[in-house]
Order: sequence, then C-alpha cells, then structure tokens
Amino acid sequence: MTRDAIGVLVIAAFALVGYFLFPNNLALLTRITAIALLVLSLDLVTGYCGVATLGHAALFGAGAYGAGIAAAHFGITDPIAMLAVGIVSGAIAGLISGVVVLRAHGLPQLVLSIAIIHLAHEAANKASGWTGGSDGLAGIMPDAVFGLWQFDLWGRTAYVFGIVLLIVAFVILRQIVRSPFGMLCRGIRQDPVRVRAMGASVHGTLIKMYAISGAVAGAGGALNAISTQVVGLDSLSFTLSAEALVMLVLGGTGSLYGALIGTITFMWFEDVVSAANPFHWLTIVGALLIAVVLFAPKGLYGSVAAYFERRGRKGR
Amino acid sequence: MSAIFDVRNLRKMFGGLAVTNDVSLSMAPGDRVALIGPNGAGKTTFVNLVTGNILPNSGTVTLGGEDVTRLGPTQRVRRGLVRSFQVTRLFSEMTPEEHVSLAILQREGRSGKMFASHRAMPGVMDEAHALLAKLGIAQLAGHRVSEIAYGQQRLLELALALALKPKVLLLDEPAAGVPQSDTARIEQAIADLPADLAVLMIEHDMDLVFRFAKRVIVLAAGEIIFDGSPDAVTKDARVRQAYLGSYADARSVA
Amino acid sequence: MQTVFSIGVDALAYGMVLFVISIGLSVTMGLMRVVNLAHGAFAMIGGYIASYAARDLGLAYAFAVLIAVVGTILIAIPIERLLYRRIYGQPELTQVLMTIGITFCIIGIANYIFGPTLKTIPTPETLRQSVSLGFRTVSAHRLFVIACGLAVALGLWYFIERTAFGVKLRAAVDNAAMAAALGVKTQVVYAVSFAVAVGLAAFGGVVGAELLPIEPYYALRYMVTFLVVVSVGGAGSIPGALAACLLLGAIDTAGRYLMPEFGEFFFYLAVIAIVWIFPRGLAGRAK
Amino acid sequence: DTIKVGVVGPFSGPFALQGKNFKAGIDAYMALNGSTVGDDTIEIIYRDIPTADPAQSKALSQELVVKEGVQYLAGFYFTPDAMAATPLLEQANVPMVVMNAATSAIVTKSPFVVRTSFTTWQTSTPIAKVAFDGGTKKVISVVSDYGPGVDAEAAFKAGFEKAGGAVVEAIRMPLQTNDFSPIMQRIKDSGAEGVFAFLPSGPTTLGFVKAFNENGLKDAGIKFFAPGDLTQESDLPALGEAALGLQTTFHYAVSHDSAENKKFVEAAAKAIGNPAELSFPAVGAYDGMHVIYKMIEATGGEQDAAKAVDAVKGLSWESPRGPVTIDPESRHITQNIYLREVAKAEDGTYYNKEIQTFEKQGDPGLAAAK
Amino acid sequence: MPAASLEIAGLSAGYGQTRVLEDISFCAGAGRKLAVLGRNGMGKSTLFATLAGQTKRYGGEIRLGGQPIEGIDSASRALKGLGYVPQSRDVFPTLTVEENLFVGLKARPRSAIEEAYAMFPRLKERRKNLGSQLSGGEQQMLTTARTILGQPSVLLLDEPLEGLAPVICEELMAAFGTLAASGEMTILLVEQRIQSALDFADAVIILERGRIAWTGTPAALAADQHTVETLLGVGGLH
Ligand SMILES: Nc1ncnc2c1ncn2[C@@H]1O[C@H](COP(=O)(O)OP(=O)(O)OP(=O)(O)O)[C@@H](O)[C@H]1O
Ligand SMILES: Nc1ncnc2c1ncn2[C@@H]1O[C@H](COP(=O)(O)OP(=O)(O)OP(=O)(O)O)[C@@H](O)[C@H]1O
Ligand SMILES: [Mg+2]
Ligand SMILES: [Mg+2]
Repeated sequence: MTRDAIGVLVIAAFALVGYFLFPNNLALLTRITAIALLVLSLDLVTGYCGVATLGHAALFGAGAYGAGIAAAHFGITDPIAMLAVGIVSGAIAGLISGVVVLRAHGLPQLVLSIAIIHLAHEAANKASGWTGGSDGLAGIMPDAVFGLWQFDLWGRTAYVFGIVLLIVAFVILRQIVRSPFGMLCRGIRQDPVRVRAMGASVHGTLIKMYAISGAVAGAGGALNAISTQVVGLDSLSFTLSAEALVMLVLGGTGSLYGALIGTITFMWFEDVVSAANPFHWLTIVGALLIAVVLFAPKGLYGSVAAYFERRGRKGR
Repeated sequence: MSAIFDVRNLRKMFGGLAVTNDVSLSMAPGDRVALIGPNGAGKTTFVNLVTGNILPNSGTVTLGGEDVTRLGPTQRVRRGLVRSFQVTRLFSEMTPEEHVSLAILQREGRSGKMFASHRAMPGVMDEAHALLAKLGIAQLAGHRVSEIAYGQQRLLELALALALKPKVLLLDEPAAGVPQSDTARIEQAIADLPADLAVLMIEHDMDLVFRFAKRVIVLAAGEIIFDGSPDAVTKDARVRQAYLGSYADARSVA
Repeated sequence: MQTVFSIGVDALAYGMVLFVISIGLSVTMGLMRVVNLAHGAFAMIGGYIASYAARDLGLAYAFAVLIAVVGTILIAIPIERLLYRRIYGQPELTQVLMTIGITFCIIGIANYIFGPTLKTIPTPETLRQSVSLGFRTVSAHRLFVIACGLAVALGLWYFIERTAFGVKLRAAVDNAAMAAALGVKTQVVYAVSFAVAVGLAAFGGVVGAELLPIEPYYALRYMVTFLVVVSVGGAGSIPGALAACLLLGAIDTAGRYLMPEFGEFFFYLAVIAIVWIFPRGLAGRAK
Repeated sequence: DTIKVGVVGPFSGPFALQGKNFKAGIDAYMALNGSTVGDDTIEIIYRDIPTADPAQSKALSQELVVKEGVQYLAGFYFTPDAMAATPLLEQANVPMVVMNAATSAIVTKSPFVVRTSFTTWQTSTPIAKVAFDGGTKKVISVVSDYGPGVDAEAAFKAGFEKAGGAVVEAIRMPLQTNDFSPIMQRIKDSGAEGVFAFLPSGPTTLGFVKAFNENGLKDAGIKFFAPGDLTQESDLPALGEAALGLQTTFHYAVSHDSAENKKFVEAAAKAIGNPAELSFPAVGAYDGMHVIYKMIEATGGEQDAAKAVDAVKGLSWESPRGPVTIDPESRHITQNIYLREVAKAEDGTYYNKEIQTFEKQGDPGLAAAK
Repeated sequence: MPAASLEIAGLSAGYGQTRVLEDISFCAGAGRKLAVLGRNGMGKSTLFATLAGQTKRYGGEIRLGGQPIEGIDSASRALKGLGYVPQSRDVFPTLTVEENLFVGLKARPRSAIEEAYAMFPRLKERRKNLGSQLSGGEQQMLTTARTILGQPSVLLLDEPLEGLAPVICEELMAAFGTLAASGEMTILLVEQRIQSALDFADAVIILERGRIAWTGTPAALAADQHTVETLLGVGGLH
C-alpha cells in the first residue's frame, strides 16, 4: 500500500523533472509513456501469468487504430472518447488473442503470438481504405482536452495527458495484482495443475487478465495515436512486440515497477545512443542487454529489489 | 448410509498396459479408507482418473449422486472432491499464508475479486493462520515455499486440501517425506476432520495406515485384490506376498 | 498436373532449405533449452566467412563451407564460455534478453566490418547448372541442398538418439545437477552440443545463402522464420523439425502460388491451425 | 550563425545502406560546396529510423524542431515517415526536403514540402513504353504488396495499356517472400510475354532475379522490365551475372556520363568509404542539399519557410543525374528518366549502362490521382 | 571399486547467503554403514548435497579414500566413486528407463544394466517408458538403481525408502546390507523411519540445526530415551 503511494509519487516526480528538465523533449517522453503502458500490459500476462508472447503489439495497435479510425473516419475527435475507443478495441483484441495464444504452452505459444501479430499486421496492410495501409493513417486531429487544452507543437498537453493516464493505469493495476485475482494469476504462472486442484479455472482467469491487459495496451495505443496524430503499421509489428518484451525483461518481470523502469531505461538509452551515433548504436544497445543479464539477471528493478530484500533479511 | 462417492468399472489403458482394470469402489460419508498396493499398481492413476486429471477409457464416477465423469477437474473440486499430490505441487515463490488464503478465497468464490486484498479480510486471514498453526507451520507463514524444507512443504500440501473443506478427500501419500516426528501432526489433522467427510488415503507407511483406516483396499496390477478390514488384510496371503512382506508378521505378532 | 509436380518440387526444396538452416536451433532450443535468438547471427557469420573464403580468397566451395563451419565454431567457443554458460537453466526470458543482445552486437560488428551490402558465395559450376526433371528445370544447387538436408537429418538423429553422447546430453538438459552427480561432465557436454548447433547454423547459412542472402540484418530478418519452424516441429525433435519444414514449406509455396496476395495470411493461419491441433508441436518432447 | 538541418533516415537496421547513401550525398555536397552559406555555417543533425515508423518519425521531427532548433527537415527514406511529419511544418515554420520517399501524394500534404528524388510513377511509366515498343504485348505485373509496389503496378498498367498492351495479371506478393519459385511458376502459367516487377531494393531483389533465371524463365524468352530500384548499384555485385542484360528505367545511374556526375561520384565515394555501396539515395540527398543551400541563400539565414520554398520553385540546375527543375506547382523534381541495361565493365564489375533518355519527365502520379 | 572411507572435517555450507551446515566433522570407515538422522529441516539433505558438490561450501574438508575432493566439481566426485541418491526423485523425465540407467553406467558396458533389472524386476517391465511416466515408487527404484550401477565406493542415500512398498523396502535394505558387508561400498543413509535406520546402521549421527548433536551406536541411541525425544521428536522406539 505505502509502497504504491511512494511509487505514484516517484512517477509524478519523474514526470515533473522530465517536464522541466527536458521541455524540448516532451514528444519523446510522451512516446515513452505510451510504450510504458504497453510494457505494463505485457507484464500482466508475462510477468504475472507466465504467458510468453511476442505478439503483444497487436493489442497496442488495436488501440491505436481504434482511436485513429474513430477520429479519422467517424469524427470522434474528443480525446477522452478516442481513449475510450482505444481501450475497448484493445480489450477486444486482448480477448481474441488470449483465446488463441492460450491454446498452447511454451514455444508453440510463442509461435501463436507471432502468428497473431503477423496476421494483424497483414490485415491492417490490406485494409488500406481504413488504415491507410503502409502509408499510415493520417488526418487524426484530436480536439482540445475537455475543450480547454489544445494539443501543441511542444507536446505539453499530450505529455500531461499521458502522465495522468499512466498514473491512473498504474494505480489500478497495482491494486489488481495485489488482489485475490492477482494472486490467482501468480499461482497459475507457477503451477496451473495446482490451481486446478484448488477448483479455480485457469483458462477463464487468464482470458480475463488478457482482456485487462488489452485495455491497458489499447490505452497506450490510443495515447500514441492522439499525441502523434498518425498511426503506422509499425504499431502492429513484431518488432514493437519484441522490443516491449525486451524492455520488460530488462526492467524485471512481475512487479509493474520493472516494466516502467525497463521502458524508461531502454527508450532513453536508445534515444541517447542513436542520437550520438545513428549508425552503430545497435551494438551498444546489444552490449547493454548482455550487461544486464550478466550483472542484474533478474532485471534492473528485480535485482535491486532482491538485493534490498536480502539486506532487509540480514538486518532482521 | 448411501454412498457419497462411487466409482464403477473404471478402466484406463496406457498403450497396451491396463493400469486401471475394471475398478469399482464406493465410499460413504465418514469413511476412512486406505488404498495400498505395490509400486506401480495404479493407485496414483486411480486418483488422477477420479479427479479428472486424466480421462478414463470407460467407467463412471459419481459424486453425491451426480455423475461427474464428464466434468473437468476444477468442476469436481468445486463439488467437493479434493486431492493432495504425491509429489508436492506448490507455488514456489508464494508464502504458505498466501497459499492457504487463496484456497479459502477460492472455496468461497471470492478468488476473482480484483479490487480487494486478502490481507484486509479478517475472516480469511484468521482461518488461514489457524490452519497453518494446526499443522505446525505457522512460524513459516511468511516465508517463500522454495526456502522451506520438504517435510514442511508436505504439511502445507495437506493444509491446502483441508482449506477447501472437501466432502471427499483423496490423499496421495501425505506422509511421504515427512519425518516421524511430524507424522503425528498429520494424523492429528486427519483425525480432526469433520466426521461426515469421506477420506481415502494412499500410503506406504503401514503404521500410519493401520492407525488411520477402518477399511483397507489393496490394488495390484490395476485390479482390486482385497477390500476389507485392517485385521483381515494382514491375514490375506496374496496381499502378504505381493505387498506387506514381513510387516504382516510383525503386526500379527504385535 | 505438371504444375502440381512443379510446385511440389519447389515446396520440397524450400522446406529442405528451411530445415538445413534451422535444425541447429532445434538442438539449442529443444535439447539445451536455450532460446537462442542469435542462431541466425551464427548462420550469418558462417555465410560471411564462406563468402570471404570463396569470393575474396578464391577457395573452392567445399573448402569454403568447411572453413565457415570451423571458423564459426571457433568464434562461438569464447561466446559460449563467457556468455551462454551464464544462461543455461535460466528463465527463458533472460535467455531471450541475452541472445537478442548478442544478435545486436553481431549485426553491428558485421555491419562495421563487411558493410551493409549483400554478400554472395560463389558456387561451383556444377551446382550452378539447371537440371531438367522432364517437366521442369531446377537448379542443381537446390538438389544439393535437399541432399544436405537429408544427410543432416539422419546424422543428427543418430547422434542424439543413438550415441552415448546423445543420451548424456539429454540427461544433462533434463537435470544438470543429477547428471553431474552421475559423473556426466555437463559443461563439456554443453560446450560440444553448442559447437554442433553453431556448426549446423553456419552450414545452413552457407548452403542456404542462395535463398536467404547474407547481409548484416540477416540475423534478425529470418529470426521469426527459424523460431516458427522449430517450434511447430516440436523443439528438440529431428523428425518433428523435418516434418514441420516440409509441411510449412509446402503451405508457403502453395499459398504463394495460389494466392500470392494473401500468402502471409495463408501461412500464419496454417501455423495457428497446426499449433491448435498439436499444442506441443508436431513431435514435442514430453517434459 | 549556425543553421541546423535535421536529417531523418534509416541509418541502422535493414535499410542502413540507404541511410548511409543519404549521408554520403550530403557529405559530398558539403565537401564540394563548403559548409557555409553567406555568414551561416550549416550543421547537419542525423536521426535514425531503422524501418518505416511514422509515429517515431513525427516524434523525432518534433524533437529536431523544438529541441535542436533545426530550420530545415530533410531526408525521409520511407513515405509514411515523410507523411507523418508534414503536419508539423506549418506550425514549426520549417520546410521539408524529401530526399527519397517516392509516393506522389507527399507534396500535396503541405505547401512546405519539396522533393528532390523521384516518384515511383515517374520511374515506372517509361518502362511501359519501352516494353510495348520492344514488341511485348502481354505482360504480367508482380510487385511487393506495399505502397510503392502498388504505385508501380498502377503506373505501369496505366502506361502500358495506354500504349495498347495488356496486363494479363497483376500479382502482389508479401514483402517477406524468401522463395520466389512459386511466383515464377505463376508467371509461366500466365502466358505473358514479359514480366514487370517491383521490389524494394535489398536482399529480396537478389532472390527474385535468381529465381527468374533458375526457373528457366529467362531461357524461355520472357522479358523482364522493372524500375531501377531492382538493379541499384549497391546490389549489383551480388546480383552479378544473373542481372546481366536486365533493362530498367530510373532517374539516376552511378555510371551517368557527365562532368557533374564525375565530381559527385568522386566526392560521394570518398564519403561512403566503399564506392561499391554508392546508390541512388545519395543523389537525392546531394540535390536536396543544393535546394537547401539555395533556400538559405534566399532567406539570408532567417527562418521563413514560405520564402524559402518560394525561392526554389522553378529552380533549375545541372544535377549529377542530368538537368533538373523543381516544378513550381507540385514542388517535385522534373528530370530525365533513363533506360539502362546491366552490363559488365572491363574490370569485371557490373554497372547500369544508359541506353535511352526520356527527357524532362514530370510526375504522372499526381495527375493520375486527380 | 572397493569401498572407501569418507572423512569430513569442519565442513560448513549452505545456499547462496543462507548458511545451513556449521562445522560438521565425522568419519565413515570403508565398508561401514552410517545413519544420519534429525528432524525436519535440520540439514540432512543439505549435508549430502554438499558432499556431492551441489551447494555452496564455506569451509572445511572432505576426503574420499584419503584424497581431498572438496575442490572438485560434482561430476569429478562421481567419477572418483561418490554415489549420490537425492531425496527428490531426480529421474530424467524425457529419457526412457533404460536410458536413465545408461547414464548411471559411467564407463561400464551396456550389458551391466541387467544388474539393475535383477535388483528391480519392475523396472525391466517398464524399460521403454519415459521417466516421467513412472509411478512414484518406480521413480525411486530407478534413482537408486541408476546410482548403484556406477559402482560407487561411497554411497549417499537420502531417504531411499520413501514411497516404496514394505516388501521392496525390506529387500532393498537387505541388498544395501550385502553391498556394505561384501566390502563394495560405504553407505551413508538418511531415513525418516528411525527403526529401519537403526536396524541397518552400525553408527549414527544426529543433526540439529545444521550441527552434529549426537554420535554413537544404534544400541546406545535406542537406550538413550532422552536424546531420542529431544533430537528426533519421537516418543520412543518400538
Ligand atoms: N502416461 C503413462 N504412460 C505409460 N505408463 C504410465 C503412464 N502413467 C503411469 N504409467 C504406468 O502406470 C503404472 C501405475 O502408475 P501409478 O502412478 O498409478 O502407480 P502407483 O500405484 O501410484 O505407484 P506408487 O506407489 O509407486 O506411487 C506404472 O507402472 C506407471 O509406469
Ligand atoms: N534451496 C534452498 N535455498 C535456501 N534454503 C534452503 C534450500 N533448501 C533447503 N534450505 C533450508 O535448509 C535447511 C535444511 O534443509 P534440508 O533439506 O537439508 O533438511 P532435511 O534435514 O533434509 O529435512 P527433511 O527431513 O525435511 O528432508 C532448511 O531450513 C531449509 O529451509
Ligand atoms: Mg503413486
Ligand atoms: Mg531432506
């Protein structure tokens, strides 16, 4: 409880520092926020339920295209309404991919998720009348938030909008993972047979979590659509899915904090090194990943948390 | 009293091997049955079959008058048919307290709650701690399961089954791996179970079996070769030869 | 009818190329239980070495293949000692992180040393001919790849299922501590298996280069393809991998012929259908 | 003062080679023309987008504008990346010089867009005429299934049918196609006398051309037509023998015989390091820099996007590719398109040999869209 | 290999940061039978795992037949003649019974597998089954048989009777007795059923919170009611 209050304060503090320290970089910070929602949602299914997936961007993309199409084709340009559309689209996409992905385990499961993201990508490419195909969906012009705050070139409104969204999502998710439902999910990750022997439904629980995860990812997608005003096929790509997974593992699975830290670290690092050396930055990112596995095998947050846990126990 | 748990003509083949061969067995509320038999006789398979973890080739399972043969394992658990595992199956990263709370919440149909916390539910926490205390592992309530010794894990395994308040309880070697000093706890916990609960226990520790059982069923090569009182079983020549060995002598002398 | 045969030949050839390139991954993933996303990177290293040997040094093809396999193994040995050894038995996601990191580094280094252009491996005259099958022609190289695929499948199957080393390897993977307690030198077993897997990757990279040309991004470009065929087959099973490659090769080829614009749909729907029916893969090893 | 130019392109990832060519073209121009215009020093800031990613493109462009304070946005290899950044231009008062992205519509998205590369329509239309005039009447079109591929198909079809030929079948294949044998079988079965193909430059072109030869299509006398993306110079060493004799139409060949081009190639080859890696994006970038320099001259270094763009409308100059003009209305480049054939030079290397010139081609794509 | 002695001096060990064993010293002469007893979680399994080289050792010495082995890895210890049957039945689940046994053979010829089948005929019936498909008791038989096939000079048995039918237990204890008596093996045994352990062993050590709390002969232990109650928590032996 108190830890979560601290968590929220830390996010808010970071957000403020980011706002004042990098006033010219808010577009990047907003993008980080949107991706953070994706990675949080991935943590729900991977970290808490043990579902390996390389197709999670399908949920993010569903949210992005949902919100984008609502705005570009149906004139739903109120940002809150767009967000709602994104959340619902994401949840539906989560439900569908949940049903498919949960059919198998381990590597075959991974493959199912890969198939889903490719199918989604291909479908969006084909439906170019709706999605703009490979040229991207343009013409998204969100209204001012509550009619008051216009989306500006500096991206201030988008940033604040994103941070508020992130904090709300984070608080809700922390509550969910601490609840009996969250405990059940963790149980399923460790031993589904045991969970069944307790009379709980494994499949039903996981599908529920997948839908929640979809809603969160969809919110991230919608935020991306609102703040950048374009939606491209990349938001439904294998690459984005894989990157999200890398960010999650980098930060540490199964705590939500790790998801946030992983996203910030990865994207910030990538931005810095790719600006410093646009030609060879991939090598440096690779080295970072290797270093993390070698020196912080449970991810950045996970390893620090484990260290303090050990310290705490010695102290006792 | 009428049977609460009734198995008819159960049959299971693995490849060409009949692991369960036309087994029929029935228990009334309050029964205390021991299922014994040589290694590989099909005891664990029997439990897996009746709990729905594997599908039988033929036969029926009835629970409280309802045919549950077609139901999945979770449905059977919800109807009161609960088992423990021969090899512990626990959530290695969770604490005993969490294990038992989860089982209690599940029993009460509250495990799907998303906007609540089990720690804030006094009824659940009290019950969980009482149960852990009864099995003598209350002091470990907050440790991760991966860090506690095997014998204690066995006790938690039993606590989980009890937390579900079953009508029919199937225990697969509950005392295996539990040191002699702690078997008493298990016995006590079983003895304290509600009187109308039907319990079937698989065990190779004959002292425990004979203290516990009112009725002994012997399974060999997938078939029931004996069903009767504990006293009679030590006198049965086939059982002695296939299973008990000199233990039977020790016991009949004592 | 002729078309059907013709498509059949293409399907067989394509499936075999997939098999040769990805079978090494089946060894690392199924037997060593390492989700080795850097498999393609090793295949690529093999390709670069072969290209350098055959094109720039002008060595004979067979010799180039040999050098590529040995060279890639030599490069892989320190990587195994320093990095892979740390992730044996770790959670899959940790392995994903490490091997993606390795892939990024290898891509970066390859890009730096060899530049971003395509590298070809000149094949000998005999392999460059077109061979007539009566109803159509195929390149001799494709037939060569099919033969390689069969030889690799047979050899590897024997190695894993029939030799003492294979048994020890599988034991070490199931339970390394127990295998060690029985006197199996698990580190040696792992190192050797890794070398075999990497050697196969290099071999596949070289002989498959006609279809999947060598360039720095190779390591990531085909990662999904490798992952899919190995997992659909059931990691660790040679017959499974072979079946998966032939099946997916056939589906892909037929799909591309019958309705090229929906080729991708066709392929991935088929993948979902197969996994739906065989949730452990075509020949998944029981865990 | 320092005037900053932000260049967005694929500098890593699968298209790193094309990004490298951007940089080579820019470096070459600055090496030959100095890095100052008047009193102003030009500084280039590169931002990497490995694959098409409009959201990232917009974020980076925005960052370049608000954080780095660039006065010009340039580069843009992929159409969606260019499209995504256009809504920023007006508010940011920044012109955009597109150095590659080849979909016709980009210039219509904002009055501040100028393009110095080509459009797929522009390069794919003349080959239709070449095909028909060469006696091929029935053609099958095979393109990669994405924006430029669809453009190429439409352009070829329009041109070919106008000339009087028939496109018997139009196939769109997924971008990730490794084995082209089944496609070749389709081509064979279609009964066409020739094939028109469009694939993005890179590894797949190699597979396609090889499959064309190995499956006996070349021997069967089926003609092969394509725009020049397919035989870009940096792929030629790999294509080698297989590409010999392929005819393509394009706006630029590294082998183009002119003094301007010699100068350019020398400087660009030095910039890129390995001359064999030089390809068409370099010339788009080189001319893009020319346009930017002219804009800076015209505005005296002040930030005034409208004035800058106005200044280059109708601008003509001698580019390494030949004479070019910025069309005042569309702000797209009018240029010669060449028919080329892959040939083997004396030193054993392969090159695109120009054999016919279509002078002063505009962009038919814009007209077609109307 | 003939039986060898096992000497331990000042051994402390544990898992990661947690120390479980403190200053353990004892000696089992060649061909002897030693029972290690103690209540739940007192470190019996940890002691065996440490001898087999599978935990973190903080200090102390282990000598097998006079040679120090604390510095070498698990596999080398096994090759030097240390056999270890762990408490959790560690069969190789994806290997068949026969392949499981094969791994235990070390350098012996394949035909030696028959020895295991002679010991446990049940295994012969199941030879083509995968390890994961065996019943609990069959897995236990397999784990034990596999280690014995390697002809260790010192055999560590961690609760080898768990889950076995009474007849099998008897036969197995008799077989262990024969192996020790014929001078082929030194046997260390952890067993929950104290009576079985005392019937078998010729010396006993009791562990309490990771330290040796008592050493002596079975007869002495049986007579020492106080020790039995406090250290083993059992109300008396019968
Ligand atoms: N999936 C399977 N495939 C083939 N045979 C199996 C499978 N599962 C179990 N068996 C065999 O069925 C027989 C019965 O096994 P089961 O586990 O029921 O025995 P058990 O009576 O519980 O024995 P124990 O007392 O040793 O636990 C064993 O011989 C076992 O090898
Ligand atoms: N992997 C582990 N990590 C940390 N602590 C452990 C681990 N395994 C065991 N322990 C701890 O070490 C202590 C000794 O455990 P050990 O398994 O050796 O006991 P034991 O005497 O064999 O008990 P049992 O009779 O239950 O088998 C216990 O307190 C246990 O909690
Ligand atoms: Mg059993
Ligand atoms: Mg123990």
